[in-house]
Amino acid sequence: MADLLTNAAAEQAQIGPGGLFMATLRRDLLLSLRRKSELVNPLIFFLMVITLFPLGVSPEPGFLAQLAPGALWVAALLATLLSMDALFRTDYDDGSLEQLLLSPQPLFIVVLAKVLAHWMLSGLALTLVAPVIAVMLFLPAEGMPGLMLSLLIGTPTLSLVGAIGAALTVGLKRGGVLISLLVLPLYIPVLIFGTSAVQAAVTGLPLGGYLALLGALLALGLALAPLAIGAALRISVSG
Amino acid sequence: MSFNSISEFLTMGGHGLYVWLSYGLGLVVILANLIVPLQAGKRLRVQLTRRLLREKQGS
Amino acid sequence: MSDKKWMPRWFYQLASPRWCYQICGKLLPWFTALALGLLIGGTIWALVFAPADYQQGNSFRIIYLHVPSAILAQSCYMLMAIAGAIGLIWKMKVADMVAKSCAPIGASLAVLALLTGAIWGKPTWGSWWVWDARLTSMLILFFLYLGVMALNSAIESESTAAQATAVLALVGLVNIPIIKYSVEWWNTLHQPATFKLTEKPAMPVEMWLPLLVMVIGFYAFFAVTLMMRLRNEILRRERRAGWVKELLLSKSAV
Amino acid sequence: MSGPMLQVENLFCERDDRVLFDGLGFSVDAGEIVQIEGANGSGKTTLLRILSGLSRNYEGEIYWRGEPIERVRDQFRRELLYFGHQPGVKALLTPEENLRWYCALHPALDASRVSEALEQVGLRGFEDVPCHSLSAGQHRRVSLARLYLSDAPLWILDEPFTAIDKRGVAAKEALIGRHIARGGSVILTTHQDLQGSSAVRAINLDRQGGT
Repeated sequence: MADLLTNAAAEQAQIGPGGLFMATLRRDLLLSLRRKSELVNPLIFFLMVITLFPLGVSPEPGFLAQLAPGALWVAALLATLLSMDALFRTDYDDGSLEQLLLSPQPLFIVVLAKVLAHWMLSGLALTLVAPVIAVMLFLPAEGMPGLMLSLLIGTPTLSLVGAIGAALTVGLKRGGVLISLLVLPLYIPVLIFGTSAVQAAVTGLPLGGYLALLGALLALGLALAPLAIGAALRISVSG
Repeated sequence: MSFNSISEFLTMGGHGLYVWLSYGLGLVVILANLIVPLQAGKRLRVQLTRRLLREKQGS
Repeated sequence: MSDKKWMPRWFYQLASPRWCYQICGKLLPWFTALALGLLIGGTIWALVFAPADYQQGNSFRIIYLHVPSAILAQSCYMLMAIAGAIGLIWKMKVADMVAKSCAPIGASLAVLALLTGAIWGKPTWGSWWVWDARLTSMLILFFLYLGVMALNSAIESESTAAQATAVLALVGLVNIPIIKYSVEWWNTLHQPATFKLTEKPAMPVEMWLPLLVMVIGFYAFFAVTLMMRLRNEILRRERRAGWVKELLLSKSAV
Repeated sequence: MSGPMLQVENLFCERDDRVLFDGLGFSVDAGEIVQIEGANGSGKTTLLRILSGLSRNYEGEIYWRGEPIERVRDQFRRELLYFGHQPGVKALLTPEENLRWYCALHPALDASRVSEALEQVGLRGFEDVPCHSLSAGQHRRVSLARLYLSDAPLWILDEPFTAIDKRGVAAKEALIGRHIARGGSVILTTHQDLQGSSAVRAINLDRQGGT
């Protein structure tokens, strides 16, 4: 009788925080892979938004090339935003989120793992298909490294900040539109530096400074966003 | 005093429209910020009092 | 709540909605008189006595509304975030109510700053809107206010709404300097600043003194409207407390 | 003997303008079953969520082994098993994957006992079937398997017997009995009467509400 009372507390941790991080990453990736539509939706959305620009503005190559950096970044931003709502919603609906919050492990580890999984299937995937779509917008070849690098460093910040919005609205039945309202103003610095990096690359200017700024934003996001996400999740579930 | 006549003051050297429009808007915002909470407060008091009296009668 | 002992007495008292309601009631007339005096005096000074700008002429007089409202819109956001944080950390109800009362005031001041900026832009730049760094970041500040208000009204439970809003306001607070910096930097990149709205080299005393009066007047006015909203909010949230019932019944009996 | 495991003092909670309970106080000792009773909407689930630490919208004090619960939150989470309204089972994952992730969340659990636990709830052979193709009862049992895995002294169970057949209920009650015998405690809500357990103490929330 006595051993049960002390056992659980005294027992050495068998799966440490690192193990939890990997387990959560694996789980979230697996979940997305089993629901294929969710996997490709951001990519299709990205492609469709890009298609709208020539149709809506002008198909003239010179003009499109000028428009390309901004259009690509805005489309990537919207595609990320679109997939954000699902990040915690299914976990909230089936009660997994409650179990997650009751874990004795540090919350930011699970949160970081979930955001990383989200980024791999949105931001990283967008980065990989971006060159193909950039060609359709006649972005000069010199701009490609800038585009890829800025997306690679910038999109994780979008996922991190977006996750704050997702965590704040997870308790609401209709959170989708609200997330955009909360998160879009916060995306502006990433958009500005990301677009600037691509433009700098196109015109042959050094782009290290822009990438450094994007990196600084990412570092800040990595340090602070998990705290905000964790607090927001506890608040949303508590309500 | 930087104006010599009333009409000069009103036209603001050709910028009258902009200046008076701005100050009009300023007045609107300030008044709105006073009237809205005032009205809301009145409505709230009436509503709460009514409810309180109802509860009193009910019990 | 057991480790409250180290806090100063006034902080502890501030946590009591009843005390707060009463002190606001006592302060309101004073602040109203102060705000009215400063705003009316400042406006007359600004419109009649301050000299016209040698470049912009009389349209320059818009500065006496534009700058105070812009400053207040930012201060108000800061107060909202700090009050939200206090409410979040110490579970202090009054702080939550302050934060909630701040949002609509700040949003209206941001609107005023935007509108006066746009109106001022017409004679200065020749168009109603220019993507000037200050106007752009004020627009984003306005969006942040909208987000805070939308979130607050979307969540039904009041304490949850207050906490969630506080987190969002804090995230916004961290972001405001970043947004400001990035927008300013973006602006200088895109259009070399030829003619900024508010940055004047060395404004003469007779120009900035009325501006100072207007800024202080706006702060006093902000205190007035905040206290009015706060008192409403206290009554609404504390409607089941004994003192509120007494207060309402004593008023209705008269 | 040491004091009670969980102690609640002067608990106050309101929802939607309604006081659910005010001045609620009770304690839970080792080896005890506490059943929360009350009509629908009396705040049973809310109380369990407050006790488990999910909901923070309350006033009053909760002590875990004599310490205020905010101070020993991590310790408390290590010693708690919470079974909520939603089973916390991912429909797209197999029972085994679900339980393995649960083990990752609770480092004290032995992940090698997952298949054993699944066998005990009668899900042997379903290890690699995604949960969405299981029946409602089986779905629920995936979550119940956590009870077999867990060594946590305190169990908080919200309606653990819904969607389970008679035999399952009996097995479940036996499990609870064994947990009690080992010195654990259980706080639960249920529409069914617990049979054969002598140490059940009831707390009725209907008499608590102020309005």
